[in-house]
Amino acid sequence: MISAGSPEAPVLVRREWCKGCGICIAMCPKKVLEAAPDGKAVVARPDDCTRCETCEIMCPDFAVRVVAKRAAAPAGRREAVADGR
Amino acid sequence: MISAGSPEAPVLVRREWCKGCGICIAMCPKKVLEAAPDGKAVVARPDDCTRCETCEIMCPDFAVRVVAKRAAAPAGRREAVADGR
Amino acid sequence: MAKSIDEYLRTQFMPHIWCPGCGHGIVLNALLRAVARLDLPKDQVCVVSGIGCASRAPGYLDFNTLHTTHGRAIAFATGIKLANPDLHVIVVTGDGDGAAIGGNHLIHAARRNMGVTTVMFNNSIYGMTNGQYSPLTPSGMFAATAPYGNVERNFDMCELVRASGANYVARATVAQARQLSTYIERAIENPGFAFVEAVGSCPTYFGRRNKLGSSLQMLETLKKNSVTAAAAAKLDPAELRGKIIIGEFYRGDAPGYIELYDGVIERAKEAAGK
Amino acid sequence: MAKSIDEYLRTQFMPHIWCPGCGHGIVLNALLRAVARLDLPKDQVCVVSGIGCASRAPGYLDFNTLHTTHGRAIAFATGIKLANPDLHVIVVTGDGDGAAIGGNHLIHAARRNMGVTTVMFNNSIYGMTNGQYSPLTPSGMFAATAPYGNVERNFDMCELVRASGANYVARATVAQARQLSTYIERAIENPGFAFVEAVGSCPTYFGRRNKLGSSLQMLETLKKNSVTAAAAAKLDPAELRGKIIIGEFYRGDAPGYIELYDGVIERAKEAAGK
Amino acid sequence: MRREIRLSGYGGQGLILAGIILAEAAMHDGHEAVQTQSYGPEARGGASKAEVIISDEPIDYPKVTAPDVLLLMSEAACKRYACTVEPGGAVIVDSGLVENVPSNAGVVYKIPVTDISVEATGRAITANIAALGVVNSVAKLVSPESLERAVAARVPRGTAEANLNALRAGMAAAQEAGSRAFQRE
Amino acid sequence: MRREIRLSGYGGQGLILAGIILAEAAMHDGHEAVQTQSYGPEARGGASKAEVIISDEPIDYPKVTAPDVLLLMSEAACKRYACTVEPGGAVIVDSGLVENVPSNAGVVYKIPVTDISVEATGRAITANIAALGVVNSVAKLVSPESLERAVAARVPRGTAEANLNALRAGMAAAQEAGSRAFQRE
Amino acid sequence: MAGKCDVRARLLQGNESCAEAALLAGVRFFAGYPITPSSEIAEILSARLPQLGGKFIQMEDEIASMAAVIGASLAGMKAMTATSGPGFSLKQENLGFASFTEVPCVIVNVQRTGPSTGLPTSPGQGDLMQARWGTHGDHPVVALYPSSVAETFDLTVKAVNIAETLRVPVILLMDEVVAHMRERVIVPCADEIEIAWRPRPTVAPSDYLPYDAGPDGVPAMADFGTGYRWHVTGLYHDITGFPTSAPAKVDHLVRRLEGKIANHRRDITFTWDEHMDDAKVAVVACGIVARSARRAVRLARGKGIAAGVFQPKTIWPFPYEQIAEIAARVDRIIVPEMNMGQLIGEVQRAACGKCEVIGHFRVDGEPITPEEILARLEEV
Amino acid sequence: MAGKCDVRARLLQGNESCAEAALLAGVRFFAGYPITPSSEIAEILSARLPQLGGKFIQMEDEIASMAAVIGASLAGMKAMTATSGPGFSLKQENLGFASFTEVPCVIVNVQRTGPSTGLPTSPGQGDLMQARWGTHGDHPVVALYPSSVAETFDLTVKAVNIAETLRVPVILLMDEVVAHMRERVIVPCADEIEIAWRPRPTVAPSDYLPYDAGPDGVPAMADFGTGYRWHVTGLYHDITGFPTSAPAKVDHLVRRLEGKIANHRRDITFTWDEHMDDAKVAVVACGIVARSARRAVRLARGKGIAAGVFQPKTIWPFPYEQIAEIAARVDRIIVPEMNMGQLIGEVQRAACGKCEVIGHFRVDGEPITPEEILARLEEV
Ligand SMILES: Cc1ncc(C[n+]2csc(CCOP(=O)(O)OP(=O)(O)O)c2C)c(N)n1
Ligand SMILES: Cc1ncc(C[n+]2csc(CCOP(=O)(O)OP(=O)(O)O)c2C)c(N)n1
Ligand code: SF4
Ligand code: SF4
Ligand code: SF4
Ligand code: SF4
Ligand code: SF4
Ligand code: SF4
Ligand SMILES: [Mg+2]
Ligand SMILES: [Mg+2]
Repeated sequence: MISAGSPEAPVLVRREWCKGCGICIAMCPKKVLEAAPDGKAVVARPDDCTRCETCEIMCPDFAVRVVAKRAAAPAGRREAVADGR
Repeated sequence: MISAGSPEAPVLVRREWCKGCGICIAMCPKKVLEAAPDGKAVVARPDDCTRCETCEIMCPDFAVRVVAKRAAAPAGRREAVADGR
Repeated sequence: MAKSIDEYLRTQFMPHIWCPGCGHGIVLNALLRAVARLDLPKDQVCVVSGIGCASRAPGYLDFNTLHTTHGRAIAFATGIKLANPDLHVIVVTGDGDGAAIGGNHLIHAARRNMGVTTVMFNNSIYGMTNGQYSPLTPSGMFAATAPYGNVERNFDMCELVRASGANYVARATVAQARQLSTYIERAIENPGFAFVEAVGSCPTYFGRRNKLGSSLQMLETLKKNSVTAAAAAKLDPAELRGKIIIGEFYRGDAPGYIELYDGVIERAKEAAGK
Repeated sequence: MAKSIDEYLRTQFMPHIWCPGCGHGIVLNALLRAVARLDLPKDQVCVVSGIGCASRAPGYLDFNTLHTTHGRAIAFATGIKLANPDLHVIVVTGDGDGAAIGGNHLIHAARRNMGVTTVMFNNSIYGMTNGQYSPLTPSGMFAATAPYGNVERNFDMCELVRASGANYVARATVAQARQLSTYIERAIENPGFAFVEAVGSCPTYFGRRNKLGSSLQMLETLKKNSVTAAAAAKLDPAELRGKIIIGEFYRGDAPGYIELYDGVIERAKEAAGK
Repeated sequence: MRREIRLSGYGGQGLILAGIILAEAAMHDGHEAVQTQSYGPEARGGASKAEVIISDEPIDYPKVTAPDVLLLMSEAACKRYACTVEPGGAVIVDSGLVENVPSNAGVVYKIPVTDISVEATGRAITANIAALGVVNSVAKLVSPESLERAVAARVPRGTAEANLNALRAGMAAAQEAGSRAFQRE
Repeated sequence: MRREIRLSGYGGQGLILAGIILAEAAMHDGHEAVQTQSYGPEARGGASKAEVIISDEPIDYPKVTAPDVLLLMSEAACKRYACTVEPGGAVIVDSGLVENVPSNAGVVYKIPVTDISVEATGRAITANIAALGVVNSVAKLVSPESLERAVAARVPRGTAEANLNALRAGMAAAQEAGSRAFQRE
Repeated sequence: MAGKCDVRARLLQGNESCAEAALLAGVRFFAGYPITPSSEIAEILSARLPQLGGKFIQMEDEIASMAAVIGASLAGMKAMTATSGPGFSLKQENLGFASFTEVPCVIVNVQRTGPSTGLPTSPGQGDLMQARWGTHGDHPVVALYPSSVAETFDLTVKAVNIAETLRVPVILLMDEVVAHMRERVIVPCADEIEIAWRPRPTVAPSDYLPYDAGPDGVPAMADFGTGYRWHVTGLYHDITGFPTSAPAKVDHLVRRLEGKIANHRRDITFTWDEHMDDAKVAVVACGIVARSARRAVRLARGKGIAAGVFQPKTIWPFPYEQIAEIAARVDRIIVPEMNMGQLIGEVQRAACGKCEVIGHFRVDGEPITPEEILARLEEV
Repeated sequence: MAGKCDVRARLLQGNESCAEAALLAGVRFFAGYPITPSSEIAEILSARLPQLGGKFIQMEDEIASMAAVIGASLAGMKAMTATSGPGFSLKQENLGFASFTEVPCVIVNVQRTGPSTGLPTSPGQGDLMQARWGTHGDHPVVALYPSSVAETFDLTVKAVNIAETLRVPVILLMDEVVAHMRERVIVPCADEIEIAWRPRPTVAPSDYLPYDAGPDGVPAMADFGTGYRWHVTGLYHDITGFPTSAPAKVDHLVRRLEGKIANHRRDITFTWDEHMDDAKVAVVACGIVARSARRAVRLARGKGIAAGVFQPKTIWPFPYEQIAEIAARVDRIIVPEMNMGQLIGEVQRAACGKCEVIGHFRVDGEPITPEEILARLEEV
């Protein structure tokens, strides 16, 4: 397992699964991701990544994984919710 | 047509249709109706009838007709409603 | 009211098959009085039903009448209304027919605001098949398939149909037969989908199995348990338990599907360059 | 959260068949994260679907999975839950599958408070069959069978399911994927019938025909149009037109059918003198 | 020997239960027995009919066509079924409910079955069992022991005593009536 | 004579429309023609295939088995269909999209169809019609007049001009390529 | 070919051909629920019907669609629905209602392969027997089965006409291949084709007996709203239309319903054949397979085999007489089908041992090729 | 006969016999929707199942009932539903799903007469062919048909066992007359009857291939929740259970499904006959009609007519071989049915011209009497 804070690969994109929809690229608050010529996502600025997981959560193709954050996050934590009631 | 207010037959019971449920008998506010030995309704006290139509409205078998009241009532009149809103 | 409802009956088939004291007769009576007050031409009235005791009603009515398959009356009625919008299409259905197997057609007709009036003869049971529980059988009651008491909860049909989009929604029991008739009248007048729940009784199965007494006693219980919507608003849930809330719950004037589809025809003809 | 959702995927079948940018993937992602947070054993999860693009989800999930007939998933799920109450039974359905042909099973499961979680992947269209309108397609939108604009109105599914008796009712769009996931988590935890409407997108059919832009643009439109229930309460109907109200609409704790049926078993055994 | 029994009257008289009891008694006696009944969507509170076939060999066709024994417990039943009885068969009418005597029966027993029931148990509701007593006495279908056993097993809990009384009252009445039975030529 | 044409690529390239146009042109010429296409629940944005059979006699079996003319407009299509061509048949590849040359074709035309379309109309979306021009020039399936008529009738309103330009550009490119076609032994 | 109207060759898809033919035949109502491979019929009619003042509605499911179609027909519109296997299964109960109450309508079933969901976009012929026996109880149906886009046009018009003339639901069975392919159709002018309507009552409303049929077995039908107030029920009914359980009346109804189809058997049996005059081996096939059979037979003749092909375009009632006649003079009948053997059962019944009957069943989702059939023809 | 358990003669109604037998055979789940003349089965099981810890649920319709039954079976309970014609029509789509995905279950259809609503309380045999062909696409079914209350008990147990052993939906067709009449049944003890369960996987979950069958064609089935996580789909699937459209795999699946029934044909074909050894005329009849046939044959023998009776208790697969064998040695087969002729088609196919086949159809809602059949036997 890659240790938390490892600078090399905060985010992994599985190219075979990625369909190049561009959602992760547009949604990343830090502009970490970019589109390759075939439209698929590539990690362009790994250092800027805050491991917010937005890319992973928003990818319709399960193609993005934010690594090493799981060990760091408290187990069983609820996702943040702006409750709509 | 029997004229309004005719004392002889304010209410008619069709014996062949009546199933003797007793609803009209119980519901008549004036106790105009009574049960025959076979349970079917008979007009026992015609003079007391106010032509309120309750018996006709409540009979599940279309067996009671309050006669001569139709000419008297204004055409198209709404039935009284205790509005439930 | 100039008309006797006798003229709407196919009197040759009377007495009808319903049991002595069956609430269905009172509901049908109310329905016919509504038609009489509206003075609808018989040729322009079409009554459609599914299968069940309630659904036997059309056979006794001198209109265009259709006794279909179990649960499907509203879908048949939809086709009739679309093909001949001049007809007043009235669906007569039971709580099994309309709320169990036919529930989907009901909510979709309400959603589409299809110009059909639906009167649900709710006797809280499947009468025709000898007393199994229905989706409107209250919890705890006994039925042929609920020998240990019903653990299902009943729909509030009026809420359900309103949530589906109906244009007119009302409920009365047979103990308020005049009110019921007026609601049906207003339902028929509504251009969209209109729904009236008529709470009645099945003395033969529901009454007998639950020891509710004669049809007359059941009628009195209905009366006693009825609460107007206005009064109900002031009661808390515990006080409302076992009560039947009666009244008009919604009376809207959204355009019906038929009118909206006229717009489609217009746009289509335009697009076709006619 | 210790688990990666990868372990719930049958990765050998990836990439999945959904179109690029299809909202269904985001919903499924949210669902799996909910399962991961709850740390449910895979053997105890059963995912059931009908037919449609959304209903293809189970094939990709390493649970007990069942891809049934169009519209019937909830009815199959009911049998599964009754036969093995220890299973967490989750129904994945589309707006066509669950709201059109399957509408009746949905409202009845809600009425019974059957212990099944239903997630409706609402893309406002029949995706699998190339873009006909669904009961959740808003009025005026175009579809393969609404070439002149849809004249039907859409259900408010949350209102409908709540009116039917569901124990948990919530809605979020894929633009609120975290919130969506939390709602699904709470739905799974609920002992009764729980319903989450996940408003997503079908860029291929709904988007293209209505000129709504790329999947990304559709996502942004969803975000822009979302209004929380609290905020919505302060807006008037005109302001709410075209908006999607998100939030938890109901969170109840009425006993589920399974628990109530345990009571039946008890009473039955007693009656049998055991 | 195949014997066909038809019990007819109106709904609510309990004739179907009577038929079941008769068939069950026949079974206890080691006979073959089939009990059937008429249904109809319109049979609400209306006509009711229960039929039993008792035989020493397997019963093939299970429907009664021409009964050897016919019980009539209502005017309507009488109108409808009186002429169905096998020539020479026995007809038992509840003389308290039926006025007209059927015309083509072999022997007609006019017995006020319901009155006998009321006398024996205080209630009309046991008339079906009283009728059973009559029928069995007249036609000698099953052993009294088996009949009593079947009655006790099939009637609602707590009513066995009353029903057995009705049964016996029916048997007694039949024996008495036997001598007075109206035999047609 | 029966001629089988397969147009393959990916969804969105408009190959089905191209197939329809070709078949319609053949019909205008008085030929029998059948157009079919492949479906699949999973054919979303994925592979796409349109097939046309043109014949002088009634067409019985309407499916293409071994095409005489094969258009390949994607790598995936190339992998899947390249080897299906009838020995000696003609293969046209969009050389801007496909790198590998299929191995068993008679003649292979490598033509940058999409680029030609962009050149002619400024848009890649007319590549299907440009391809049609190429295919027809290479294989001489229908008359250019009928083809133009069918194009004009079937393309979306307002795009006839652009599409006809694409068609002509395709035809021109094919003529030129004809001389360079790579003929296998 | 020129004339007052647009008679012309059009390249139509099979589903399109069906939709256009229905319109020409006077269909003005369609209720349906989308399903591959039939959806185009609904889509085309959703655009075309309102142009002609007709009505299209997408119902909540197939059951409702079938119901709405019957309702519309009762109210006087020629009505149709289209579906595929799963939807066809769902329509069965109401299809039986239409059959029993004699409400004219057309049900298109574009078959796909497999039971259950199967392969929605692959061809199969698995619903032949279901078309006959899918609903409970004895009931008459008519089913037609085209093998080309042009035949689809023709048989759709015939389906509408038969439905109206005989007051019977008519099933148009189609193959996915035909539904989705495009071919030339010579679309006739409205006044060139015969258009039938249900027989109308000629008596006054007070004398109208809605189920009192003349010798041809088809009673006159009044549309709802035209002054003839009658009753329609799925219960057994007598000539008045009201329920009955009288055995004689029940019997009469069932036999009349069967009889009205039998009476008109000749008028509604459409077949096609080639090289049958001197054939020693016959291929009996329907739908798309008939085309492969035709090719195979031509190829076989080229090889000197005395083969012939017989295509029932009317599947139900099945042309037993014709097959019996064929069986009497050939040595062998080959029945190629895209199923595990359905048509063959009827062929066997008809052949009644008079010749060998051999099935060739393909169930892999691919159409049967001429070569396969030829191979069977070449077997001794 | 006395022993450790309550073996005893009981006077049971046909529906009651079916319900009690199902319980004895291990059925612990019932989902249904009431319909005459089957409702008693649901009513009895609503009382009896919870006594045994089982589950009863009344669903919103028949479609849902069938679905719930399949779901419960997948989750490991032996499951059953009961209905009549209209409900049977509605169940067809999901019945096909059960057949295709090989989920064991029993569907009781207590037939009433007529298509559509017909006569709900009158007997008819109109659903024989529907039982075979009611759902779309090629699919295997097994259908059993008792003629008495005791046979109902026996065949219900067999139905449950066959469903489990072959992983197939088994249809129990009943006649209204049998369902509603009371007769003696010798109810066996639980340990006296054979009780079968679906074959279970013997491999580890990781090696489990849910549709990989051995030579007998029946794959092992793991219940949901037992650690074998597998996928069930109504799409064509390969041995892994996941969708495929590969022609070879599609073909393999369809043929295996047909084959698994064919393989076990002998084990699941139950018949009864009398006086067939030297018969010159045979009566082939099922259900309640078989009883009249038996009487008629006995009466005929009394008159010196060499008659015999053959009753298929297994209707599907139809006992073609036996009938063919009979046809080869009798002059005539009479097929009395309470419909317009359904069984007769199969008899004709099987007889294949080897003897005369004559139908006797009664469709007035009344059962066929021995006298009617005797009259046919007396015809030359
Ligand atoms: C498809 C189908 N399923 C079931 C039935 C049996 N059935 C007839 S009426 C009925 C229920 C009737 O209940 P309800 O609609 O409440 O009418 P009621 O008899 O109480 O007036 C049922 C289940 C049927 N006829 N058709
Ligand atoms: C009984 C039946 N009717 C129709 C269909 C065809 N069909 C398959 S999926 C579908 C609709 C899918 O829409 P939805 O549920 O919204 O799912 P989506 O594809 O949009 O995710 C339809 C109509 C079918 N498979 N079965
Ligand atoms: S985790 Fe957040 S910051 Fe890092 S790449 Fe993903 S979206 Fe961008
Ligand atoms: S969201 Fe997923 S599929 Fe889309 S571009 Fe990013 S990684 Fe690729
Ligand atoms: S009209 Fe009124 S007063 Fe007269 S009998 Fe009827 S209920 Fe009584
Ligand atoms: S209410 Fe009607 S049926 Fe009842 S007793 Fe009175 S008249 Fe007779
Ligand atoms: S069974 Fe019940 S609902 Fe039916 S007629 Fe009798 S009382 Fe009315
Ligand atoms: S068609 Fe629509 S719903 Fe289906 S996968 Fe594509 S985008 Fe998603
Ligand atoms: Mg009811
Ligand atoms: Mg959708």
